[in-house]
Amino acid sequence: MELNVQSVLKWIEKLNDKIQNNKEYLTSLDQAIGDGDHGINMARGFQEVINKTTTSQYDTVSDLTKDVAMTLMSKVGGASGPLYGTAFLKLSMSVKGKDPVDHDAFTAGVQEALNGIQQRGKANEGEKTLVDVWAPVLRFLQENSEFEPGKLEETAKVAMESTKDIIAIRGRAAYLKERSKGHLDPGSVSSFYLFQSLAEVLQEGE
Amino acid sequence: MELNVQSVLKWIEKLNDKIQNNKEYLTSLDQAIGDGDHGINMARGFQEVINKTTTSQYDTVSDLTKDVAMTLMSKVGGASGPLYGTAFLKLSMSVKGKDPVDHDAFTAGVQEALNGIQQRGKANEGEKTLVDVWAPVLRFLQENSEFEPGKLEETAKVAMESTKDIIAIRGRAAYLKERSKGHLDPGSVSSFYLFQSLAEVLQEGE
Amino acid sequence: MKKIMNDPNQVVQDMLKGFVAAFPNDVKQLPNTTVIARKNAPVSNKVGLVSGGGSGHEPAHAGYVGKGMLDAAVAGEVFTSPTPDQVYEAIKAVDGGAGVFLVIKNYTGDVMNFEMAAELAAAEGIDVEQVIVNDDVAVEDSSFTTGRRGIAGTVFVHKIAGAKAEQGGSLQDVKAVAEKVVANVRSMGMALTPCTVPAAGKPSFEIDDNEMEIGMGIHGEPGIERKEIASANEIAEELTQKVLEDIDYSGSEVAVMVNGLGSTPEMELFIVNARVHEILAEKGIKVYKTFVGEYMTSLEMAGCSVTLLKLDDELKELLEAEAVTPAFSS
Amino acid sequence: MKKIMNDPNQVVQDMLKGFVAAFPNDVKQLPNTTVIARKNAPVSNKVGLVSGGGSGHEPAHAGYVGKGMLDAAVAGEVFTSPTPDQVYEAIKAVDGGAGVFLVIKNYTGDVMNFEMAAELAAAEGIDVEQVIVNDDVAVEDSSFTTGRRGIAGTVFVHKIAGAKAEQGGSLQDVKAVAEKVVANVRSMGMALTPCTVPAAGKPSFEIDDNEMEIGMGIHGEPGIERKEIASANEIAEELTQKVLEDIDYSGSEVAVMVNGLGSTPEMELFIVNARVHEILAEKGIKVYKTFVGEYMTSLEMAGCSVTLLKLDDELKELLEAEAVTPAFSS
Ligand SMILES: Nc1ncnc2c1ncn2[C@@H]1O[C@H](COP(=O)(O)OP(=O)(O)O)[C@@H](O)[C@H]1O
Ligand SMILES: Nc1ncnc2c1ncn2[C@@H]1O[C@H](COP(=O)(O)OP(=O)(O)O)[C@@H](O)[C@H]1O
Ligand SMILES: [Mg+2]
Ligand SMILES: [Mg+2]
Ligand SMILES: [Mg+2]
Ligand SMILES: [Mg+2]
Repeated sequence: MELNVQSVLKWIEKLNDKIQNNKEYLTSLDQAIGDGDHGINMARGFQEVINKTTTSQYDTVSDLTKDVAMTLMSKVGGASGPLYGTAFLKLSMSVKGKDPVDHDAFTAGVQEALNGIQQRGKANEGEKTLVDVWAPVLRFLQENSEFEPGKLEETAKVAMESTKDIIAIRGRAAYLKERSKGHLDPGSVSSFYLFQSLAEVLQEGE
Repeated sequence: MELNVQSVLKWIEKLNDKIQNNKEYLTSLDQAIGDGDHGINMARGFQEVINKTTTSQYDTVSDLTKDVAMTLMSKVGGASGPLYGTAFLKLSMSVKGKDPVDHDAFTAGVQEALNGIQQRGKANEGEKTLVDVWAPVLRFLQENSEFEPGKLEETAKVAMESTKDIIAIRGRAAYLKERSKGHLDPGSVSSFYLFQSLAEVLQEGE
Repeated sequence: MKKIMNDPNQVVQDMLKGFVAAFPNDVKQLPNTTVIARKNAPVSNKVGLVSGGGSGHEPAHAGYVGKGMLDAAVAGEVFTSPTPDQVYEAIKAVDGGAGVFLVIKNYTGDVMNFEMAAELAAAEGIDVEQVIVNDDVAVEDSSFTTGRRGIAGTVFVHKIAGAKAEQGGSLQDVKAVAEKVVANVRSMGMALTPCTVPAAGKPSFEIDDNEMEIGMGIHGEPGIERKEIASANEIAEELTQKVLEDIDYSGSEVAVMVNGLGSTPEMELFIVNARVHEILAEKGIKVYKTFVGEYMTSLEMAGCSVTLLKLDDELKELLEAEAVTPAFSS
Repeated sequence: MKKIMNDPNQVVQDMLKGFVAAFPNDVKQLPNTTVIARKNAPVSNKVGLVSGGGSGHEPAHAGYVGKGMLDAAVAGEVFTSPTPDQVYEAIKAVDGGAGVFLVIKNYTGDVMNFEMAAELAAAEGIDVEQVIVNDDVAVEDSSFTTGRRGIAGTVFVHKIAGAKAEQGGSLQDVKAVAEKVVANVRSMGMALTPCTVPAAGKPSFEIDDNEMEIGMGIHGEPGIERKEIASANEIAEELTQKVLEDIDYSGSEVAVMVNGLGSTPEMELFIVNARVHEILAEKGIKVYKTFVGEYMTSLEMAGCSVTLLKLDDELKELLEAEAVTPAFSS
């Protein structure tokens, strides 16, 4: 399957639904080891994304994801705003002129997105940040020539769950050191929703 | 029976015991319709009175009650400090040269004390202040030629309890208007302890 | 009760120690008293201003000691008026020969203790005058009762009477302008939570999670009405409306004070202020100056009060005059 | 959650409206932004100072906008760093031709958003420099992690860098002195209660009635240790000790800040201050100036922080220099 404007719009919609439905859950995760705003931040940002994308016309996935990026950048704030904003911006730049976006083009886009996240946030894998979801997902995409949505979602899920046992090195949770152990990383959970939504769109499209 | 330095010392001691034991009760009464410090104020003041009287020598009831007055005046503050201070000061002045103080001299002293309280506080009977205990007690003393401690205590008690139904006109409780009804006046309760202690001393001395 | 303190019976002394430690070049504590005075007190030939009351209203009253405001502040125990001997020490310490002016909030205890001190001072030949501040419109104005309480409006009395004294006004001048402020200042408060007197150890009252108390005093005294918690706009409207009903502000210029009672975030005070300004604009009342913050608190109570002072040219000039104190600068 | 507000999602906009209403002659809100700037911004040929961060820390940051301190403050959502476009608007608005200096507290979000704004500004040819404030010794100082947080010490950076800019210092001068402050300022905080982000509606953490949290941040982030609540003296000792261990203050002069986190009565802050001064006296550290009050809060959290800034002659002079802002005057 390949991604076009229509399927990416569906992806964003599904993601927004998950975020709105889990706003309080994400916030409570952030209360445990952060400052208790991750759900609020993501819900505010993706609501604005939907407001924007449902009232605009897009010719390419690149245009659409760029609008997503700019909206997140200017409406989320905090740590997650620049990170998700950067991720979508890099994805947008990478898939420019590649419509419809096939598996390899998308994988290259995720590679760029992760690079962007890591440049901004200076986090490596294993530091209890959303990198811990993006990196395994990227590896999974690279290791396969098809999307394989079921396995993609499973990879993201396992990766998200694995953040529970990590002692945080980056982000606010790092202040807690050992006490951060035993709690999921909020940003990894929202990133899991992102890939879960993608998997659902891919599944439906198959 | 007549009151001498010894019996007035006992009076003050008994009164202090009651105040210390009922500090929280007095404070809770004041929390309901005032600012929640009457027990604290009275306990602080009478503790200082005891510290003073137990380390001093007195020749006359007047000297002793003057020291009580001065200590209350400088250690209690609030509304009750000047009022009880004035009461003991006027009592002291009235019983000067009258040792031992007999029923009539004491009654005259209470009359002066009540005048002092009313001059300072500008309260009349029926306004939910300690005047509502002092005035009936004074009438009782005036109407009898002996102390009659049992009836004295009973008079003070009935007077104290009667403050429950009054709508306050003076003191902080007045801010509550109708809502002050149904609560005892804290200062009337401490004044009841004062006359109850006196009655106990008189009883023991008989 | 969660408080940062040592002995609950020593909070006032401990606080004063920390206060003097913070401003050693500006203030002094009179030995063996709870009086904070200007370092240079008495100021010769200047009317000395003394205010005070129970503690727990910080920055009132010591925070207002300094040039252009008070010469001394007397601290009582928490929520308990100071005793006459303490007030008397303050009067003596600030008497620079031009007399001493007492700013008294209208509470039975404050009035009695300050008046007894004034009698002691008068007996020593010190000229003493006073004003009784009673700005709280939550309480009925009546000569048959204790009457209205003094709350946040007291800060404007400190500021304006203090400026008058600093400019060399006579004791009568200071009294006249203080009375003008009292005649033109009105306040009304509300609370969301009670507060706990350290020595009492438990909250002054109980209130449900969805309730607020309208007409709250600054001593944890219950207010006049308990009702369901309203929006900031509705609260601003209710408080401002009650104040506006009391004297005629129409066509006038005012100073506004939105005062926090202790634990209300400044954010919430500004939200209230936004609506207060809208209301005043709707009524054609011009705002000359606004004060938002904690000026007259009630320990850690959550809530706020709104104060309006109707200004004329004299009051404006005195409000603008220089003041240099720990809690108020202009 | 008991708050005086209208819509929990509008608290920042409502607050800014009330803020500008309070100080209309001194500040302005940049249209369609959450930026508060000096009324006269940009000041020609003066380095423009921009600070900011999540809201909920009032009076930080807008309260420090004014002569001798900030040129603009950018308000994010509650506890959420503002977005790059907002910071960029602030930079453009205060650029008077001498460049713009950013004061950034060391949080991942703040650093990323401000740096993205700086990149946008640089692309437009505006000279931008920055300092990252990281005074919180509760957090380990490490280049492998996010590192220390910026807390109340940030106010000293505003004050001193602001004074340098006001005196006509170049962008490099301002940067140098800001870095000197950062090198010499350390803080440590503690909390007795959590706080509630309006849009979250429930407290940031739970804590028992007999417990306190040591090393608390200013965003309701849990601290480093939970233990039984101690006396004010012990709390003062623990906080001051941790600060003193971090850099060598011996024989030096310091500025002290005892900062309230939101709902701690000033009384308690002064009680802490009393012991802080005793400790410093015991160690032969001279206190040059003391600040007690709410300078960098965390909504309605109860607790306090202690900050020590080691001074030299330059820092002393800049600390004393004139500042006229809603929340800070000197
Ligand atoms: N340096 C970083 N690199 C990558 N992700 C990070 C970094 N710092 C934080 N994050 C992610 O951001 C999430 C927190 O986002 P959010 O709560 O919205 O922002 P903030 O921490 O500013 O309140 C964390 O759970 C983590 O996944
Ligand atoms: N004007 C008054 N005349 C007589 N008694 C008064 C008056 N005002 C108050 N009181 C008494 O003082 C008591 C309150 O004392 P206290 O709580 O110690 O002082 P405060 O009211 O200043 O906190 C009231 O219960 C009442 O009995
Ligand atoms: Mg967060
Ligand atoms: Mg009382
Ligand atoms: Mg009292
Ligand atoms: Mg945040």
